[in-house]
Amino acid sequence: MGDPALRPAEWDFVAARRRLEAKPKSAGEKLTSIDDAAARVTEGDRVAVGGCLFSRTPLALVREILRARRRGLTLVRNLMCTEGELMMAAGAVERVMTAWMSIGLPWGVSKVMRHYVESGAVALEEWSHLALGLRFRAAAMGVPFLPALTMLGSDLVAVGGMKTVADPYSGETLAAVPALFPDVALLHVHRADRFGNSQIDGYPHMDADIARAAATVLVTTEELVTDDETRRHPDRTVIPGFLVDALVHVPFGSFPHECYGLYHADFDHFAEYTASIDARGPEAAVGEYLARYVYGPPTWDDYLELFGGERLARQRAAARELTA
Amino acid sequence: MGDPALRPAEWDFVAARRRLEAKPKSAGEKLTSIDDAAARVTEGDRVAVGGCLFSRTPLALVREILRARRRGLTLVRNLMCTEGELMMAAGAVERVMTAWMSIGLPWGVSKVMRHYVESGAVALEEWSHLALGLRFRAAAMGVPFLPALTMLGSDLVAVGGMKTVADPYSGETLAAVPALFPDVALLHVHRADRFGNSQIDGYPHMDADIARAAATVLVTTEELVTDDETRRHPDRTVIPGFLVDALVHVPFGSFPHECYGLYHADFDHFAEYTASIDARGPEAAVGEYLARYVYGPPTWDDYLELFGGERLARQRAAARELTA
Amino acid sequence: MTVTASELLAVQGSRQLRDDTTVFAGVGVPLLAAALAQQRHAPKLTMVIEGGIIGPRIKPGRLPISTNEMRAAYRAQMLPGITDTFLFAQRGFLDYGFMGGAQIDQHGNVNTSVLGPDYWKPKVRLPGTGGANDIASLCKEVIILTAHEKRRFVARVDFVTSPAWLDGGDSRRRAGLPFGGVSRVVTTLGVFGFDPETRRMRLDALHPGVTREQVREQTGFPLLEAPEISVTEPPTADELAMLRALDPERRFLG
Amino acid sequence: MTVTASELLAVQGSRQLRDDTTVFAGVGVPLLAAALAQQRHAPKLTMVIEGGIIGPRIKPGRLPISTNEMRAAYRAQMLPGITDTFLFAQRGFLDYGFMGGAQIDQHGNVNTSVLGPDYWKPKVRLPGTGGANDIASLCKEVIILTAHEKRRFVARVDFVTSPAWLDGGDSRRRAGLPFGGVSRVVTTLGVFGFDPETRRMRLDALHPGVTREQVREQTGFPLLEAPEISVTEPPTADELAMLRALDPERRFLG
Repeated sequence: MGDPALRPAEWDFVAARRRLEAKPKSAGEKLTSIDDAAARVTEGDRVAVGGCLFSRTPLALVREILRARRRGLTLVRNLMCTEGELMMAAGAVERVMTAWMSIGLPWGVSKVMRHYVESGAVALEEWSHLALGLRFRAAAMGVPFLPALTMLGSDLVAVGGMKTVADPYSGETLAAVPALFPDVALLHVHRADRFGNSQIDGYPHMDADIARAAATVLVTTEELVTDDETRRHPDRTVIPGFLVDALVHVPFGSFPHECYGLYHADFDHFAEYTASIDARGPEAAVGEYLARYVYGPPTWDDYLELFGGERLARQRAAARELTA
Repeated sequence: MGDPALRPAEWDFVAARRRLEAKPKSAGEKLTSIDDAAARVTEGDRVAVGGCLFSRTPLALVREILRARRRGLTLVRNLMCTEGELMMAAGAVERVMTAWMSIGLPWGVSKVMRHYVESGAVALEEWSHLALGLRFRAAAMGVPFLPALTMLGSDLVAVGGMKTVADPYSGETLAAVPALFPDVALLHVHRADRFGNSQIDGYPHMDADIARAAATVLVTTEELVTDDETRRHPDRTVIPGFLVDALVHVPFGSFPHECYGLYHADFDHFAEYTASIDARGPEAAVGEYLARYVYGPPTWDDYLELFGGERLARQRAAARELTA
Repeated sequence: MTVTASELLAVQGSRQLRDDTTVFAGVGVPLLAAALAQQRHAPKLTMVIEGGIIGPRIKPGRLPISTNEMRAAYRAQMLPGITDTFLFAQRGFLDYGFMGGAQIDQHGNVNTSVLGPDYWKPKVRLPGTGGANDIASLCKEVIILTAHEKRRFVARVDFVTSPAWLDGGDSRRRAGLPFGGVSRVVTTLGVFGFDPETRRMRLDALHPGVTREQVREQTGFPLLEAPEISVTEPPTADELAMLRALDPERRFLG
Repeated sequence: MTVTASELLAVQGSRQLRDDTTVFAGVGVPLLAAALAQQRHAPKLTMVIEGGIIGPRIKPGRLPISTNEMRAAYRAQMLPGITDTFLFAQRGFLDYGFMGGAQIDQHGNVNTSVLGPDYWKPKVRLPGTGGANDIASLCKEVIILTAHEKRRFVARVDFVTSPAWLDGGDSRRRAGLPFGGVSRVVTTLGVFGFDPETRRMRLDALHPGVTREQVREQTGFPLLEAPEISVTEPPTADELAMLRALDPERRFLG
C-alpha cells in the first residue's frame, strides 16, 4: 500500500499510444445506456474522474460502477468529494491519487477519508493540484513527463516518486511531472451530439486533458443535441467524438453536485449527509447512504425522485441567478 | 546570419519570468491609439505575430510598425503570409522563424520570400509547425522546453539547434523543444473590453499561448465591448486583461486577411498583388505596394478606403454565409 | 462590536496587497481580504481563484465556500481551467499567493497533509495540499494569514506540504525553486517576515495591545525580532464597514 | 472525359482509407481524396485539418485553398487550435497522415524546404515544412500522394524536411521516432510500399496500362519490386462522379 514507486503503466507513453492505435477512432454512434457504459470499467482499473470537487462530477457513472460492484479500483481526481467517500465506503477503491479530499470548508475534514486512510484500508497518494493537472496533460500530449517548477523541495516528491530533469539548454533542474494514463475516464458535460462531440460551459476543470489521456472515455451529458447544433458552435466543443467510447444522456447527472449554469450544489444535502456521519460514524452512515441512494433506486430517475422535483427546481433557479 | 545556435534569450525562463515580475499586471484601462501601441516595439525586438497565414493577422499593427520604420526585427510566426513579405521588403526584418511561408496554393511559392532569403538579406529559420507551437507553449508555461516526438531525425533539428532530453522514467530520447519568449506579441481578436479581456471566435490558432509567452502584449480588436459583456461569457475569454499592455479598437484590423465569421480573405487582392510581383519583381512591386497601402494612408480608415466599402461588404457577406 | 480574529486577519491581510497586481486567493478569509483591498485601495487588483477563475466580482452575502462553485465565478472575466490557471503562476503572472495553513514552521513551510512521522501511516490525515503547494512554489510572493496558536507554530512541520524557505539559507533555490517564497505571515498577534540570510521567521510588527511575550508564548520556536518592531494600525471603521458588508451573515468573519 | 492525374491520385488515395478512422489531410488532392472516401466507403471517417479543424463538412464547389480559412472549417465539429490538433497526432489519435511532397527519396523522406546542399544558402528556397514534418513524425501511418516524375523521385533528398524511414533499417526508431512512418506512396503510375527490413521503396501495384519500365524511367533510384505486382482497379464511374461533384470548377482536379 505505502509503495511510493510510480507504476510504469502510469507514464509508459509508448504502451499508452499502442493501446490507442489498436482502437477504432470512429465518427459513428456513441449513444448507449448507463449500465452498458459502466460495464466498460473493469476490476483494478485506474479511473480518472472529471469535474472538480462538487462541480460537474459524473455521479451517475460513479453510481452505476458501484452498482456493478467493481473492486480494486485506483481513483484519480484532483480534488475529491463525496464521490470518493462513497467509493471508499463501498470497498470499490484501494488507492486514490488526489491533491485534496473533503467536501468544503463548512463541513471540515472528511471523517470518511480519515477513517479509511488512517486505518490503511485505502492508500491516499497526494500530488499537488498543478502536478495532477500536468500528469493528465502530459498523457494528453502523449509524452512521458512535463517539466515544471512545482512540488520541488516538498515532502510530496517522495510520496509519489516524482523525479527531476535537467533542462538541456540552461542546465537548471526542473520537476519532471510524470504522465498519468488512466484506463478509463468518467466525464459529465453540458451537451453532446450522439457522435460524442461534447461541449462544456463555464469552468472546464481538467476534463479535456483527461479525455485525451485515457484509453477509454465514458461521457454523460445533460443535454443531447443534434450534430447540426454542435457544428453551429464548433469553438465550444472540447472533446471530439472520435475519442469517446460511450455516451449516455443523463439530465442532472451530477446531482447533488453542481453543473455550471444548470443547477447549484445541494449544500443542505451535504449537511444532512455529514450530520449522519457525525452521528453514526463513517461505515454505518455511508453504508445506509449507499443502500438508499446507490443500491436501492434502479434508475437515475428513481434516484432523482429521492430528492424530489421541488428540490431540483430550487437548485436550478439558484444556478440561473448566479450565471444569468 | 546562418548561425544555427539558439539564442539564450529565447529559452531563458528565469530571465523571462523576472521580466514579467518587474511589470505591473493591472486590471486597469488598456485602450490606446494604434501609434502608441506600435511605439512599444523597439529596434531588434523578437516579434511574435498571432493568427495564422491569412487568418486573423494583426495587419493594422504590422502596418503601424512599418510606418514607424522599425529595423532589425526577428519575426516569429507559424505560417507566414503577405505580412512577412511586407516586413521583408520594407527592410524591417532580418530573421524570420517559421514553419512555412507563401500565400496559398493558387499563388505558388512566394517570390518575395525567395528573393530576400536566397539573396541572404533575411535568414529563414525553419521549425516544424508543432515545434513552433510548442515553443510558444513552453514559454507560456514558464518552462525552458517541452518534450515531444516531432522533428527528430530530420534536418530541421540542425537548423534551429534543437536538443534532445532523456525521459527520466523510461530512458527514451525525446525532442526538447526550446521555449521561445518573444519581446512583443501582436494579436488581433474578435472582441475585447477596455481592460484588455479578449475573446476569439472560431479557430483560436496559437494566440493564447503567444500572449502568455511574450513580455509585452499588443492587441487590436474588431469590436470594443463593455466588461459587462465579456463577463457575460467568461468561458469565451482567452486572454485575461492583466497581461495586455495596449488595446486598440480596429474594425477590419486584419483586412485583406480574414477574420473568422466577420470577413473573408480577399483573394482578388492577393491575385492583383502577386500579378504585380510577377510583372515587376519583388522589390519594385512590393515597394509600390508599401507606398500605396502602408506609408501613404495616414490612418487605418484611410487604408480601408483604398479597398472601398463595397469590397468590405462583399467579404463580410462571404464570411457570414460560411459560418451562419 | 469588537473586532474578531478573522476581521483582524482580513484587514491586516488586505493592506499587504498593492494596486495593479494579481492575487491567487483561497476561499474564506484570504478571498475576503482580497475583496476588501480591491474595494478600498487596489481597484485594479485581479483576483484569481484555484477553480480556474479570473477576475470574479465577489457578491456580498454570497461568498463561496469552495474554489469550484458558481459563487466563486460570479461575473468572472475568464474561466481558463485549473491547470492553465496555475500555469499563469508558473509563468510569473501572479504577484501574490494568499493562503492559510494548519501547521507552519520557523522557515514558513506549511503542512496540510498528515500529522505524525509516517506519511503512509498518518496519525491524522488532513485534506491535503490542494493548490497550496503550487501557490507556495510559483507565486512571486506568498502571504500566509493564520490564527497564532502554539500548536500551529512549530519548529519543524511534520510534513512539508507547501515549501517556503525549507531549511533556510539558500535551500529553497537549491531545491529547484528559483522564484517566490513566503514574504509575510499575518497572524492574529502581529506581522512576521523572514531574515534575508537565514530565512528564519522574524517578528516585524505587533497588533495594538499585543506584547512580545504573548507572541513568544504562542510560538513553538525561537523568533527573531526586527531591529524596530512597529505596531500595526488597528482596523479603521471604514475597513470594518466594507468588510462586514461583504459577509453580512458573518459566515467567515466569526 | 479522360481521367486526369489528379483524379487518379484522389481516387487511388481515397481507397487507402478505412472506415472508423481519422485522417490528417492537407488541402488540395489529399482533402478531396478524404472527402471521397467519406462519401463512398468510410462514412465514419473524421477529417482533421492543420489549421485546427476537426470534422468539417466539405462543401462542394467551395474547397479551401489553405488549412486556415472558413471553407476548411465549414460546419466543423471542433476547432481546437493548431498546437492541440497536432498533439492529437502525437497522442496517437490520428490514424492517417495524407500529404503531398516536392522531393521524395528511396526511403520515403520528403523535402519541402530547400534545394541545394547548404540550408543557409539555398539554391531554391521552398515554402517549408508547415505541418508535414509533424504529420510524418506523429501519425500512425503516412500516405503520400504525388505525381511520379524523375526530378521528384531522387536517391536522397537534399534536405530531410519530413522523416519517413531516414536511412532505412531501424534508423527511424533510433532517431527517436517510435511510431508511424510512410506506409504507402500513391503516384500517378502506381502504388508503392517499403520493404519491412531495408525500408527501401518497393513497387506494389501499377495503374492500368502503366509498365514497370515507365516507372523505372521516372524514378531516380533503383526500385524494389514486390513478389507479385498487382494492377489497380481503374477509377469507377461512381467514384469519378462523386469526386467531380466535389470540385465542379475543377480547381484541384485539373
